[in-house]
Amino acid sequence: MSNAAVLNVEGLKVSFLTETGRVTAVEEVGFSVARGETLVILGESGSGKSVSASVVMDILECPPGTVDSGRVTLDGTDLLGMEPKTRRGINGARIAMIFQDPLSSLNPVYSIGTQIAEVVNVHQGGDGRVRAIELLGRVGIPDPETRFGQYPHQFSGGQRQRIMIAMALAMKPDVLIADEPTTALDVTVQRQILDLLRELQDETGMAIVLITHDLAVAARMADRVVVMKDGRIVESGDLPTVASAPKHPYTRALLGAIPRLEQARQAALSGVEAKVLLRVEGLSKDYDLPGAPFRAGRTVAALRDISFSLDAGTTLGVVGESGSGKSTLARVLMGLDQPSGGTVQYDGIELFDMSPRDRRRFHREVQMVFQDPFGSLNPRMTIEDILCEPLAIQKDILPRRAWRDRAAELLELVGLQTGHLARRPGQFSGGQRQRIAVARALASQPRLIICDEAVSALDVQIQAQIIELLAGLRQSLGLSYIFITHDLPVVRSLADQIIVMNQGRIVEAGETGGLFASPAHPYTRELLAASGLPDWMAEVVRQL
Amino acid sequence: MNLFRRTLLTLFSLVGLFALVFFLSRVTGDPSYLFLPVDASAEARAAFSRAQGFDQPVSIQFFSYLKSILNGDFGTSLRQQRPAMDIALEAFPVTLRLIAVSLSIAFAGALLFGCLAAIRPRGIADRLISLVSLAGASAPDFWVAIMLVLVFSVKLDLLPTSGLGGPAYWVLPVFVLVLRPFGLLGQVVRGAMIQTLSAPFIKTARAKGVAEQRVVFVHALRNAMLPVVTVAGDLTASLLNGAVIVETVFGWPGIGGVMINAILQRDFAVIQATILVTAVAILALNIVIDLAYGWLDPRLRTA
Amino acid sequence: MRTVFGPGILAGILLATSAIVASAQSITVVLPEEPPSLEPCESKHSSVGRVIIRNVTQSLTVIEPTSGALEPLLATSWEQLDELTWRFKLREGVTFSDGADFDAAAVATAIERLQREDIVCNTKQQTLGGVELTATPVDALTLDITTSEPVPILPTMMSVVQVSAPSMPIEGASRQPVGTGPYTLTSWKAGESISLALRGDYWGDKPEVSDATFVWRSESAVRAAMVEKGEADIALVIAGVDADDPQMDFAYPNGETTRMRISTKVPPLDDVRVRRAMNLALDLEAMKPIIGSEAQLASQLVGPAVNGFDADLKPFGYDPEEAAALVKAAQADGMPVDQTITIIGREGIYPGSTEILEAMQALWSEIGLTTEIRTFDTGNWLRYQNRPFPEPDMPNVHTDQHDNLLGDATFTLFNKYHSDGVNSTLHDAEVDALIEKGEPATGAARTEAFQAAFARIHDDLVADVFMYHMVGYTRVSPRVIWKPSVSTNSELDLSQVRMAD
Amino acid sequence: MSQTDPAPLARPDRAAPFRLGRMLLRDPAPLLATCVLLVIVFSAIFGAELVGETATKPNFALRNAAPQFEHGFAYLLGADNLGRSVMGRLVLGARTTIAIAAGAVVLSLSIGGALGLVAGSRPGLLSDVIMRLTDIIMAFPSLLIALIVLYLLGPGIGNLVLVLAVTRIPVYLRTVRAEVMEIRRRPFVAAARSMGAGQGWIMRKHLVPLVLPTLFTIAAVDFAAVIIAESGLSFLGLGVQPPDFTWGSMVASGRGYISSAWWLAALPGVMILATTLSLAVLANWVRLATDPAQSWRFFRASKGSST
Repeated sequence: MSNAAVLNVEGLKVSFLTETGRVTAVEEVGFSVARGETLVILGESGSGKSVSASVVMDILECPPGTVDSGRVTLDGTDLLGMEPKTRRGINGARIAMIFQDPLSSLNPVYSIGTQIAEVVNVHQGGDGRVRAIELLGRVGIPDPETRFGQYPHQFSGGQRQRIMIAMALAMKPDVLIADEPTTALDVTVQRQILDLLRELQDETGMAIVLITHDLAVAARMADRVVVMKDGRIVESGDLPTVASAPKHPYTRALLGAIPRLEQARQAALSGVEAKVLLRVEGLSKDYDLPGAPFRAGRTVAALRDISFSLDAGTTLGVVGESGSGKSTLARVLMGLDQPSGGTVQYDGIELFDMSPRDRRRFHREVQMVFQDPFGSLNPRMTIEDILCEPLAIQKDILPRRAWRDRAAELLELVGLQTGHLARRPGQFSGGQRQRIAVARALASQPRLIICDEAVSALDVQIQAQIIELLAGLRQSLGLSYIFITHDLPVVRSLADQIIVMNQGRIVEAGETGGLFASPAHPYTRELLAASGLPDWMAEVVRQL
Repeated sequence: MNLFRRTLLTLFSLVGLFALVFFLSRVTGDPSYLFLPVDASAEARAAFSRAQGFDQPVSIQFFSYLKSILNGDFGTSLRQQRPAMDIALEAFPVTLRLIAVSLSIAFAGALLFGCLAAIRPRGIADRLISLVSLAGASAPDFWVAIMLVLVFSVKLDLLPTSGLGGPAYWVLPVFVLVLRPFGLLGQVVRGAMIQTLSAPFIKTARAKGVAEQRVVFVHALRNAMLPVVTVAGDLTASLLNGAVIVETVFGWPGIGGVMINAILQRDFAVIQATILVTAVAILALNIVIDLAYGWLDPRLRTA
Repeated sequence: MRTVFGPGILAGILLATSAIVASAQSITVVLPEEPPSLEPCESKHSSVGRVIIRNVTQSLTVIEPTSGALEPLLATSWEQLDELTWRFKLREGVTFSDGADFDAAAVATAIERLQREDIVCNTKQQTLGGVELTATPVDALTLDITTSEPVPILPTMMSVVQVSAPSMPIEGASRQPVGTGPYTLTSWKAGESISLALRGDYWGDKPEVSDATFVWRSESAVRAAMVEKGEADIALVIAGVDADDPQMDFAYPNGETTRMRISTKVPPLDDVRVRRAMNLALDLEAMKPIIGSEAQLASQLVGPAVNGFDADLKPFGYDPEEAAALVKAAQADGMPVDQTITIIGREGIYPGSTEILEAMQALWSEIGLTTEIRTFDTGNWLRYQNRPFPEPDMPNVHTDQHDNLLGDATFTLFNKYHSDGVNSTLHDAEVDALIEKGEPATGAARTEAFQAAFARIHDDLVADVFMYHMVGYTRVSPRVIWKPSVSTNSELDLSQVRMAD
Repeated sequence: MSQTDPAPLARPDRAAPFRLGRMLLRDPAPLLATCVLLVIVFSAIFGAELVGETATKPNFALRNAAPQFEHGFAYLLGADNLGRSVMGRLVLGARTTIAIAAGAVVLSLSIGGALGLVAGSRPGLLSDVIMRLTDIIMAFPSLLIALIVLYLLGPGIGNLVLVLAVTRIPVYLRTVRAEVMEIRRRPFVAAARSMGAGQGWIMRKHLVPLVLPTLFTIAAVDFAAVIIAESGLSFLGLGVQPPDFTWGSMVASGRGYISSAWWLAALPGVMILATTLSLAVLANWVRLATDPAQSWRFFRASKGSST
């Protein structure tokens, strides 16, 4: 294998400057990849996989990062000791990279065409316009001539990642590094992007280094896999071998998380008397888009005629892709947005016609966990302040002197330590922050929690932990959930009822089991097909 | 907000400002003291007020003034005995030229050095640039101006002391006017660039093989421009009627000096005319800045 | 940046240096401010007067600056026909710069123009007071001027009346004066400069300077720098601190006299002991360098060249012990000397004025008087200068500076010290009587009455905090030969300027 | 997510003020800035006790004396145009200077900040009205504002502070508005609303703390502008009047002496500069040090960087 290796990494050690001194982030990391081969680096966030890729791309922030030792070679040429200018000439031309979040990775103020053409321009000179349009067409952007001059925010998430790919492939690189390329995308789109990468690899014969935390993605793509944990490689080999006989405890835990997800629901199903907690009828919501100067705006329907009801103690899964209206639904249900039509009744009281007293009760009893654990916690507040905020807003829930104890109790409930109360969100990982968000939602002793993509951005292992946490709380506290997600395996494990949304409408609704067993709507079927592990892998996992 | 509505609202501001200035400037004292000799009698002053119409209620004065404006007459300067608008329009281009040149230099310099400072916050370049720019921003302008004349014109005999003329005449006044905007803008650029340079798309650009200068000045800078443009707008507005020190020290007959003299002399027609001219410029500038936001950031074009 | 700046600066410097080389006969004068107009009627405004008086327009009579004597200019002689009428003989062969003949009709028109109602005419208001003039041509070169009330010094008054050409419009203030002087206005670039050029057909001796350009800079240091650098030849009025080069800088008594006017009717200032103490407490000799070491201590509001000046009056001197004792004595008699006295100042009334006030405040506090300083802009200061006073019950001393341009104490005494004077805080029957006695009188009687009034004001009443006969400073380039005089504050006679070579 | 976050839980748990304090001790520039500010505050409080008569009593013999050793410690920095010790006056002037500058900056920051907060968080009629008022203030000459206040409200330090504050409002207002419009779209604001938080709560807890660092940076630079503007208003009778004085009025009264005694204006100018610079250095430092994304810049480096 190493003979044909185009990219070779050996003995890499990287450390970071932190408050307490140097901390080693990556140690003794080595891997190689050959032309036409796909190497998957699998690991949770913070395992050092992105750091390694940054070293290869020469985009590590130095300081605070330092490459202490190691070798990175491309076709035998040392990349680390190179003159910065020569080194920069290799990026984009011989090694290219795509990133997790295509929206923030594309420059918002330049048109996408300019950004693609720039690669050609930088490495080859001349106008890259023709090549850019050709590439846009190749990665499946319809009408590339017109869309050449448009800006990143005018594209969907999947299209943006396609644009990133076009940019990366502009100079037909030998190696493509894809850092979590599909994590931020909807399941159906994920699949398309991965297929596109495959196709393009077949066409150009490039090597791909795919970095992911998602076993399903790894299973679809990998020729070989490297598993990283705490900055070290704990396992490597071809995927079926690694999956069927994991040697390292971490690998075993990673594989074990999948069945845990499926089991969570069974544990929670027990007879609670059916009392309707939330009833939604004919709900619709229109948005007015502002017009250009001297022109009128137009109206877009985000929700159309949504009706369902939720019994106390049960969980409703709301499934759909981005743009399906599911987040708007969450905002309307929380009273953050006014609906254009229809009614929402909470505990028999009309939500948008509540007395102030009822409204206060509603805000106490219904809480929300947001999709983005980085954005939904104020970075300048301490964890204690964050957890006490619901109590501080409605001061009659608990006397002030009891707040601190309550906050400590909540932290322990979600598996964190009371010593963390004085910290700020920036000091926690994504999974920990989402636990904090859950703890905050629990502070006011709610009856219903609305989770909007609450686990989508998290690693599979942490997903499983949060889901288990929620399931456990449901049982101990008698909570109800509305669980909004694009990720089918997640709802399958938690929801009693599921509604599937597409373009603002409910296209299918029903019992979880029945819906998974025999999906009626084509869209549901498409969703199901796109998600989850390939069959062979699912089999391997189940047998563990 | 669309342009039509924005312009309409701006017109409201303009009318409001105009009326406010008219009414409030008349509480700042009786011009007869200034326009008559020190020993003029009370009767002479009363006669003067009568002749100038100052004895009428202010609201009546205002409406008759509005009426004459509709006829294109913005009043006559008491002191110079000629149309007030002529005086304002003579002086305005001088100020405009001066601040156009100064702010262009300050803006370009702030962009360049602010970026250099932001590349490595707390590095040597950053500290040096921050020191120089803050020193410039907090130095009293008249002190700097006179010091420059004494050093560069008199001691070193390099530049003319003052007055209008060729490029050499521009050096000192422009330098003084550049100091504060440069200091302030430099700090803003630096702050915004530090944030922008840690954005993910900067990594993308580097991964594309874009040279570092281009990463900083093309990819990052345009993203960091919004707060810079806001502050630059504020600075321009403040200089449009506030470049007085430089104008008077260097003998540039600009509108700031005209306005200050008119205020001190209670030459109401000139106050109104100069404020009208500068206000139109400032309000138009605010609209231009709103438009610039859209040009700089396509995401703001529809929203 | 470099490409823009490097050669740019060099080129600029070359341009600038070459621009300075000018014709040998032309000079540049730098003034403190731009004239608002060049209206002959406004010639008492120093910024106007310095450009036009004697250069563009002339008067029938002139006051010789050094002696204070009245001399003929456009009039060759004059006589008083009766109490109200004066006859002036005009000079022959004089023409206005627009070609019109200078004759009695022209002067009559000019006097009429002076008295119009549409604009504020400083000359009329300030000098003529309420007196109406009627000019009647007798023949081409003889003119009778009749006054509405007796004016014994009409010929002196006529020295401020600038004779404008009949062609000048009656309405509005003129920016294009036409007169009989040796120079005509060639251009006025608003905000930048005013240029005068020598007339070919001037009636008198041809001056040496052929062209004069007036520019203005408000900063004294810049004006001084311009002469030092050769950008200007004469800087009229620079601050004393900037006059540091004995080769170029000339001090001259500028005719101004300063005082602090005391509100003599408000306790504790109605006690003469307190007023005397305030004078004694000031070390005026030591303070002098603040406003100019060449200044003279004053004991009256007019200078030696003015008719009515009393040379026997002596300054009080500096005696803080005596001052403190006087204050104590007043206090013992129940005077509220602990009342705060307001010092009213005006920013920039003369260079160093704020420091002077600060020094006074400190020195008065030494003798046990409490003061507060209130500095105003000119507009606000004037409210406190003129009756009716805004806060009549406020014990105050008020910064004042006075220039008796016409050389006769009547122009000072009435307004400043008479019970009915607009600027007066004094109500003393004896002073009133002396002024009223002097005004209609002539000759020695007039002089004596005025001298007695000044003596009463100074010695008995101590109506003011007497300060200085002020000095002005000019900077004159070695290129030209010219010396300032007492009239320099109001005019710059270009015909007196000689080129050095 | 973030590669610079390799060991999130490894960080010690220390109270923030202590942490900042320790960071400060290790960092010479902001440490120096803090010391300068402490000295100035000390002068402002105890200045009157520290300096004797040399700072207030005229001494005509030493008029405009240059900085020198000959006349003793008090005249080390020379004497002013009435022969008073410049050093003594710098110390004595600190109190009024700081009172006026801090008063004006705090007032404009509060008013501008509050209005900007409202304008940014509630688009609509109110916001429009506020923004148009800002336009008016921006176009209104500050000298006229000063004269109007003088005539309507009379002289006095309070009114002076008011005038200075009014003219500075637009800067704060516009900056806050722009930032608020961005921050209020962030999820944690929606999170707070979903808990039933009202506008006031959101402003107090979520918007203000995030906007403050930017405001402090502007305020630091504004300090100098306010002091210089104050000296410019003295001549209207609105500024401080002797025997009170500020560094600004010291600069202004030294204006006439630039060619003969440059130190009269330069030394108080240096004090203004030192204060502004210290404030700005400290503001920038706090801003970087409390920003989680930038705080690594303060960690002690053991090696040079490499790529």
